[in-house]
Amino acid sequence: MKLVYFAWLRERLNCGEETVELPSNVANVSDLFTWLAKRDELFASVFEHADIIQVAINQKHVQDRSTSLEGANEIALFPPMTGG
Amino acid sequence: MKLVYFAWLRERLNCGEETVELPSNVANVSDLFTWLAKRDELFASVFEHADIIQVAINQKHVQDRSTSLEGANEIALFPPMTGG
Amino acid sequence: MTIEPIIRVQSDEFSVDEEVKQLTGEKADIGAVVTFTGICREEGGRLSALELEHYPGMAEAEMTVFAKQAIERFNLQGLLAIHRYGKIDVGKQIVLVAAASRHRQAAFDGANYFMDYLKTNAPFWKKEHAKNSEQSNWVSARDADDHALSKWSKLD
Amino acid sequence: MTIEPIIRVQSDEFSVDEEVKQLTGEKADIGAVVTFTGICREEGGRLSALELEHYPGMAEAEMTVFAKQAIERFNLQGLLAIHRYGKIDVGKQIVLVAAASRHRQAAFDGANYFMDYLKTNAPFWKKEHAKNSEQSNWVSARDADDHALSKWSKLD
Repeated sequence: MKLVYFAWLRERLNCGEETVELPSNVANVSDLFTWLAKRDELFASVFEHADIIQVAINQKHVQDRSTSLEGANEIALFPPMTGG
Repeated sequence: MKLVYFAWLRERLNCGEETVELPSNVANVSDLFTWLAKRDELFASVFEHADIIQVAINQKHVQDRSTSLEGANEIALFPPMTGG
Repeated sequence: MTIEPIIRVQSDEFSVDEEVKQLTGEKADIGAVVTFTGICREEGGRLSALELEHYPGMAEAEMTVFAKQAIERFNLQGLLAIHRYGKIDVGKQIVLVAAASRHRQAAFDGANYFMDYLKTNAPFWKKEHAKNSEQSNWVSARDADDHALSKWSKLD
Repeated sequence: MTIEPIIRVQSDEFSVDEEVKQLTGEKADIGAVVTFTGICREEGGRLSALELEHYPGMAEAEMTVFAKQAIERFNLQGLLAIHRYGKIDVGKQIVLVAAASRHRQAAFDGANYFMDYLKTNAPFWKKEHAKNSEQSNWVSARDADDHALSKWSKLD
């Protein structure tokens, strides 16, 4: 599973992308946030802002935190978009 | 007094501008229309459409037909505008 | 500082890039530029060209007065309008309106408002030239255009 | 005939004239082209540049999906959008949206709608670089932009 990070998440985590092996009990987006927040202090400090962090699975926006990760190859995590 | 005509008025009257001596009883825009309509058959046929013909006095739009012609040097007569 | 509009009535074609450069100049607090370009349509193959007649002097003066109002109303950083006259072939530009502002909505509104004005209140008249014939006829004013302008007064 | 949008994400600058030429091509039934250009503001002398980050692949794909919706919704004859990434100095162009249609209101609405979308839903992020210092910070999303997009759903 590829995780990609953008903007201040990328900078704070000092990581643009990484490959992770998710435990079998990480089934949906909400589980992923819980798992990430527990990885270490740095991840904990970033994912305490989970409520404003947005998610795309296979390059498609996902609003619902109960969305399953089944079939996900690439999950992106980023702050609210500020383009245009 | 200079009278100027635009668009189909200019073409129908075959006249872009002319200088006229208005009789003293032509005091406002409405009087002018009446006077023009009586000049000859051609003018009569054009000014029977008086209700859609628009007027500018000294290059300023005039909506009110009771507007006085005092101080008018140039009066323009034209159909509704279709620019843009 | 009062911002002066740039208004021109000309027979020549124009470049949007060049005009926008004129409009924005060295101003470093413009965040948005909206341009409207009106183009001669073939109307399903019916037309070869439009011919634009205008009232010289009055056209420029009226456009300038209205442009100043638009700058004030929408707090624009700049407003430019060019209206062409003479014969304009299908596919060629007729009119350009460009509005500059800090944030995007003002530029959209300023350009839209000025176009609604031009359609109904600037002394220009359009004549259509038919394709494959000598026929030509004056375009009538559209009620839709008067209606378009009246929508802005609801917001006053 | 389905009209395909033209979408690009690039670091290079662009010419509005060239892009509009691309958009209108040889189509002879376009009567209106509206362009929106977003420019890097100095914010009262506070900024030297913006830096734009994007999600490659997703940015283009999402913009294309939304552009197709806009074409359908406003019955556009064409829609083009270019979004730049990388460092963009004060006064330089960030984004271009150009909409073409038969009549003017559709082109205004199409460009406006697509801009509201870009501000809130396209995967781009802006970082401000301060003038006369090494400081930089990520721009927060504006509630005003979310609100701007929601106005369109009222019209559905």
